[in-house]
Amino acid sequence: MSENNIERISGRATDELRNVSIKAGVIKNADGSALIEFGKNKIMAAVFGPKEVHPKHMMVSDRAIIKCRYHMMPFSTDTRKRPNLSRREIEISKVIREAVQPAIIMENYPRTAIEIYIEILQSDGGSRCAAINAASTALADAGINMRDLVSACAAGKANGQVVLDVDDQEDKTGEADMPIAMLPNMDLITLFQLDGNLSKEEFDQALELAKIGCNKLYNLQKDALSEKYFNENNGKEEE
Amino acid sequence: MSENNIERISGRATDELRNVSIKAGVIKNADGSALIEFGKNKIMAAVFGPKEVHPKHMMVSDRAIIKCRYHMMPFSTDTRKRPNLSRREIEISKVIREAVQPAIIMENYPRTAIEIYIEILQSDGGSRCAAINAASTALADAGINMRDLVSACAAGKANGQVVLDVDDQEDKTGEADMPIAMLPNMDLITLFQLDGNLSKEEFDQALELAKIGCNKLYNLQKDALSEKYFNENNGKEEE
Amino acid sequence: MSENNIERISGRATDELRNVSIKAGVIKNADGSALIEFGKNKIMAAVFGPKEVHPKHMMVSDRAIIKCRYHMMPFSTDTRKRPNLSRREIEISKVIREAVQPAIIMENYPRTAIEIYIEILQSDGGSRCAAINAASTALADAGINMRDLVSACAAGKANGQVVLDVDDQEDKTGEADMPIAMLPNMDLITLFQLDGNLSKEEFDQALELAKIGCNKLYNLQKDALSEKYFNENNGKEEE
Amino acid sequence: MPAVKKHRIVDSITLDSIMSSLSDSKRIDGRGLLDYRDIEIETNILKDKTNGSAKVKIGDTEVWAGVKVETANPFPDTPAEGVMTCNAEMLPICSQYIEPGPPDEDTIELSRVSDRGIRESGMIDVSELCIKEGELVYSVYIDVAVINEDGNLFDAVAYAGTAALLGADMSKFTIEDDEVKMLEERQKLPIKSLPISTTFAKIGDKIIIDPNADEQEIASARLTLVTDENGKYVSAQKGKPGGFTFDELKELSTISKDKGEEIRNKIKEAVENGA
Amino acid sequence: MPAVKKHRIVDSITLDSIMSSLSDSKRIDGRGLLDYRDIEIETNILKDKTNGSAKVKIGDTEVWAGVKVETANPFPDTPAEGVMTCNAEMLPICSQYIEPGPPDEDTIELSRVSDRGIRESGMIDVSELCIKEGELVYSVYIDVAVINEDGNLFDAVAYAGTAALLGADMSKFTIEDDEVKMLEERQKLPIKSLPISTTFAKIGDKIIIDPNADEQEIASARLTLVTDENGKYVSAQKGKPGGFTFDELKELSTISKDKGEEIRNKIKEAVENGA
Amino acid sequence: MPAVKKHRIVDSITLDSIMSSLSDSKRIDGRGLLDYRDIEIETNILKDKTNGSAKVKIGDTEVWAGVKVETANPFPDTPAEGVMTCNAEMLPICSQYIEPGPPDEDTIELSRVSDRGIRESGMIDVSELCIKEGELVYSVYIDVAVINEDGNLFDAVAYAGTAALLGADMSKFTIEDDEVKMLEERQKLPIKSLPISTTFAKIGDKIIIDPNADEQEIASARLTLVTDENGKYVSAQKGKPGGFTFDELKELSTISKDKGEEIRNKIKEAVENGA
Repeated sequence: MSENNIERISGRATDELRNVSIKAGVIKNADGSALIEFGKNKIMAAVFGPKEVHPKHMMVSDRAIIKCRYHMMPFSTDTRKRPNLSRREIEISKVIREAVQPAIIMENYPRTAIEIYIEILQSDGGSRCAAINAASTALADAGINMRDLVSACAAGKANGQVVLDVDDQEDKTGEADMPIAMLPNMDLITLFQLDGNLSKEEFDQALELAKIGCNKLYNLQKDALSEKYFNENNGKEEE
Repeated sequence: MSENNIERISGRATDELRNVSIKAGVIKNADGSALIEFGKNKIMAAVFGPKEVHPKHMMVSDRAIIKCRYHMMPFSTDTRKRPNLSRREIEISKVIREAVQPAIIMENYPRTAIEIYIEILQSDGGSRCAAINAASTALADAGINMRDLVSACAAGKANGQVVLDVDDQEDKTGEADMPIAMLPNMDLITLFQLDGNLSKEEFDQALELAKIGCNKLYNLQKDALSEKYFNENNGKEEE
Repeated sequence: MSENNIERISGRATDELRNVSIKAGVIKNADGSALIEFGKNKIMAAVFGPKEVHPKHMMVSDRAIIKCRYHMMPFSTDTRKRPNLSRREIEISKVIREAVQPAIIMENYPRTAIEIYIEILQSDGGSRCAAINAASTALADAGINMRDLVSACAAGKANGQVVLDVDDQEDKTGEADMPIAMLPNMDLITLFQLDGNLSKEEFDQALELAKIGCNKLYNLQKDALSEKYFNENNGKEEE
Repeated sequence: MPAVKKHRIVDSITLDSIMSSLSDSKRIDGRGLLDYRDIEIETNILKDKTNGSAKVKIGDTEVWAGVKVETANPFPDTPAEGVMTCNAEMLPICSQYIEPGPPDEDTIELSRVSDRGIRESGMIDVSELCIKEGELVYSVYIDVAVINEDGNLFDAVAYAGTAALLGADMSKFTIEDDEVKMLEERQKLPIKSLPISTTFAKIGDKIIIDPNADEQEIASARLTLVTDENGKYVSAQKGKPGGFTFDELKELSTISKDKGEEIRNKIKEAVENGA
Repeated sequence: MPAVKKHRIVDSITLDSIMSSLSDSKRIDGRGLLDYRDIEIETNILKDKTNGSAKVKIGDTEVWAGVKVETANPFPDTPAEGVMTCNAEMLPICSQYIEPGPPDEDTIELSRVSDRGIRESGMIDVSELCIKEGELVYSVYIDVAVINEDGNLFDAVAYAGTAALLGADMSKFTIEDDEVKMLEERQKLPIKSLPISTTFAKIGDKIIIDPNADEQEIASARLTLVTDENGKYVSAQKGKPGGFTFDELKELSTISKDKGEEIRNKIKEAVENGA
Repeated sequence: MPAVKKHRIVDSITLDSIMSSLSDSKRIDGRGLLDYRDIEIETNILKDKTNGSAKVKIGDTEVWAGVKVETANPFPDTPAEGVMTCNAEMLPICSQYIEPGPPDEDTIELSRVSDRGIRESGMIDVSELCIKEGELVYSVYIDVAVINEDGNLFDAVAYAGTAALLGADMSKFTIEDDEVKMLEERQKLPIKSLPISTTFAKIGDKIIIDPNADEQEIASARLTLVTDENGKYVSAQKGKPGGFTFDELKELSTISKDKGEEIRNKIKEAVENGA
């Protein structure tokens, strides 16, 4: 799949991601946190909980409730964004929550809330997928019981060719963008969106490419978590 | 009173209404509902309740509370209306609630709420009166105990002459508009507004005309309710 | 300190206030109230409480909570002010509450709220100081137990000279404004702000001047309270 | 859905005393059914920041009004007309029953009825508020603050708003070579009439004028009628969840005209004194 | 943080009956897994105030759409393009579970997905909505009201919006001597394609099409796929906190195309009847 | 009425330990009363979307600032001046005590004090932010995000904002034949001075500098003093419901100047390293 017909603007192979780095445990006051740099995206996710539910009437007796907010800083975009939550941010908050929730073993935390806060400090194409990777890493960092990590990546079409992880430059002439999130060990796609124009063949091809991308992200997430664990243990030994 | 001095633009007699049709039971999920077409007005009213009161502190121990919202769809007006509730809509919601409430035997439903929702799908002159006719029909359709129906109609002055049910075209050069709502069997006027310019004689004359109009509406409301009842019974007999 | 080098636009001495008058007990429905005229400022303050706390979760078991709102009427400013609370009004509400609170013996009123409402009917320079003088007088008028009155006044710099109570005309070319509030009998400064440009010497000099001003205000507050008490007693004797 | 406001609590002693007075066709404060309380009107009380102002007391009800005249672009559909807005605000200082916050439905009704009373009477000729067609018009803001609440705000707000307008002035402009220039001299607003509001309340089968806060609270229905100098009815609003009969409406409309005439003279006098 | 909406309550009898039907690959209302309910489409139902309108019923779900075409200044970064906005509103008349108020996150998602379905398919050519570059463009508003809620709003809103657009018309303008003039004649909107939405729900391991309100509530995941006349996929949205396997997505994409073709013909027919 | 914020909970062990340290003129973390925690400043950390940026850590407190320079119409009353706005935001990631939502009164105070510190010091010459008088000016936005909260946000936000401004650049324009044209070259912002904020807290009768979150919570009063390069006091704000004596204010003003000088050099150095 990685044999190129047309060269991508960035020089990447069709199944090649932009540069990605993930770091867990970056915010001291949070129960769990992660910083992801994904292309030019710089995104922090923090998890608080399990904690008391406010307001009380939202409490559920047999499981945790999950709250999620995706928020862009005013300086994160090309032209300054107004500080209040836009309709786009509200929708993305919802789809991210629904993408991450199936991985959380909510029944282990009855009558509590688990809060996921995502802050976009610098935005680039694919910020919702980047955010999911950060959020899922932050959940694991918080020690929340999970069935699997949630890994996310977009496939799309640019210059007539189906490619992994469409970037901003490709997006200008891009024909389609299909972000997906999945639980890699459970073959379950929990975020799926599409905007653009794909034939049936391209649709199936994009799905396969996105799967490859998600698996790459999965490994980066695991690395980030084990690196933090290793360092912490290291730190403890040094005491 | 129906002898014309000057012909009305619409050709109507001074005590003649625009075309009116009322249909009860049009919204399946509501406890009661009605659709009124009144001139070009197309208005739906739905009633929910008696039901639990939210928030709790609004509950009254010896009677029901009545909520009412009058709302115009963005496409209902000449130029698109912004979706949020305007001050005008808030005021009309209040005067409609106060017009309808005296007809409801609220003490039969202690500690409950009765909700009236009015949606203006196409607006024309006299929409508040049309809305009251629909709301009152919907209340009866919901089986809420009532002292009387509430029937509403405006009188006004156009081309120097006091007339019933001023329409949009007359309103452009209209000198006064006086919407009223009444409980026809109790001689009680529960909505009364006036904007314009009327002498004492015209004021009294307009009151009389509006009374005639309300009685016509009262019959149309009764017809709508019995038609629904008849059809429903019919349906049952056929089973 | 009152020897002038340069004459002030208003002809006032460096340590001279604008005209000030305070009247207590001006709003019948309030538990305590005061009207202050300070230069062109016309400001009313009203106090309600001790009263029940809403919402309940804000109640504190061993003392009263203090609420404070500083609000400008649309007609109080040079160009009409929009009716909703601006960020400036929210900040001033906070600093006034924090200036007045240390004078209130809150532990005498557990589980209650004391509400202070300040309405700017005509604004001029120094409105936050004028408001504090009115609020403090209204608290005393309401019979709230207090450690001391709170008296407020600004010093500043205009035409190169440190002066008391900078007025609007001076403010246009003013180099600094330093509003302070204090508990005169406790040597405690509870509001302190500065905007402008002061050397260390000017800073200390302005502090001293402001102290003089606060003491003058303190006497005016006491006069207003005793006048109301005297008149009330008078009134009673006449009965 | 607009908030249903917290209601004033009228204790049973007050209630009984209102009812027993009314059964003798008297009021709790000794007034007759159709007597206003004392009305005090003072204009020009906020000279430094407003173009016009007034303070009105009806008994213990007190409101202040300020008029600001600014310039603005006209609305596209009325390029040769100025703009007039009347807004009433319940200040939290006025009563223990008022919480600060966005206006509730009662306050919105009060604002809108006050606004219509001025607008529908043609009190201000908006065509004379045009400075340059399609480009610049006067924008007149009438803001009324309720300082102390003891009933009958509809009348108090109306009197304060109209008195402030009557006493107000505004800049004068001239157009030279297509350019708008402000002149030194000032002018009165283009006032064409003086509408007067009168407000009734129905308690049981009795109808009273100028209800105080307790009477207003227990009334089943309220009626505000606005008349102009020519004895014409220009605006009306029924409030509260009750009603009036046809005969009552006809009778009240007659009373409204007579009472209105008295109050109109009071306002004119106050404006002359304040000038 | 967007409000977490109050959920529909599905009683245990209904739940059991849905589940036992599904275990026989049947629906509670007798449908097969991949059968739509009856779809009724009527256009031109609000002739007096809209440029186009439609009513759509899918079973007991009912929505009304109105199109308004106005003129506006273009956005600075797209001076030669018109503006298109699609907005859905849950009216409180539609269900006991809807409270009036600002749109919750479900309604915002519904609006945005409907908007993208139209936008991404290129249904309207926004470059043909330009009247005068940099100065004046058409602004097309599609507002959709949910009148009665019984599931599958994503499809109902999409069908109503597109049917209203197909039947809509707008003013014609000409430019003479750099001045824009409105002509008497009217024209259709620049419609380039007819995207069709299909919506699936997953309950247990069964996947159904066109879920009703109860089915939708208990489903673990929802999928909306929008296809155009050329069989291309133009928009998609997964909803609810569950997921689909890769194989399921591939299979549903095939079904979506076939069902879409049927429904596209229904809409075309309805628009012809309504014209 | 602005919300009264939920307060940080300081447990009794921490409280005792702060108090007993203070009685020995020590801090809970070993610092002296007038010692700052370690201050780390890094600039140019968000190169791709901002015109200038900085990250500041004071102990465990961390804030990020981004500067955006856009163009805008000037305000009518200042046609030859650009616009500068500084805004601070408490992100919900920064602390368990912060809920997402509109800014509470503490955050509004933080924003406004930061803004005044920059504005009143004349740090930016707004007259040099004019591109074409009456038509086009620069609009400088300084947005500061609180990433982790451990006290003394007033100083952290101020340092991040000023460091981001010092390192920022913006487009250059020229006017040819009355037309504004953007040039290729870029320029620094018109920075005239570097104001430095220092913040004190009073616990019992002890006064400390740079309070951490627990110290700040139990303090009776807070004082922020801003000084410029010439040792002038340009801005001040007392916070919390307590007070200072006259002698304390005079003493703290002297300390503020000396500490400010140290920190000013740190910021200059960081900006040079980041360039």
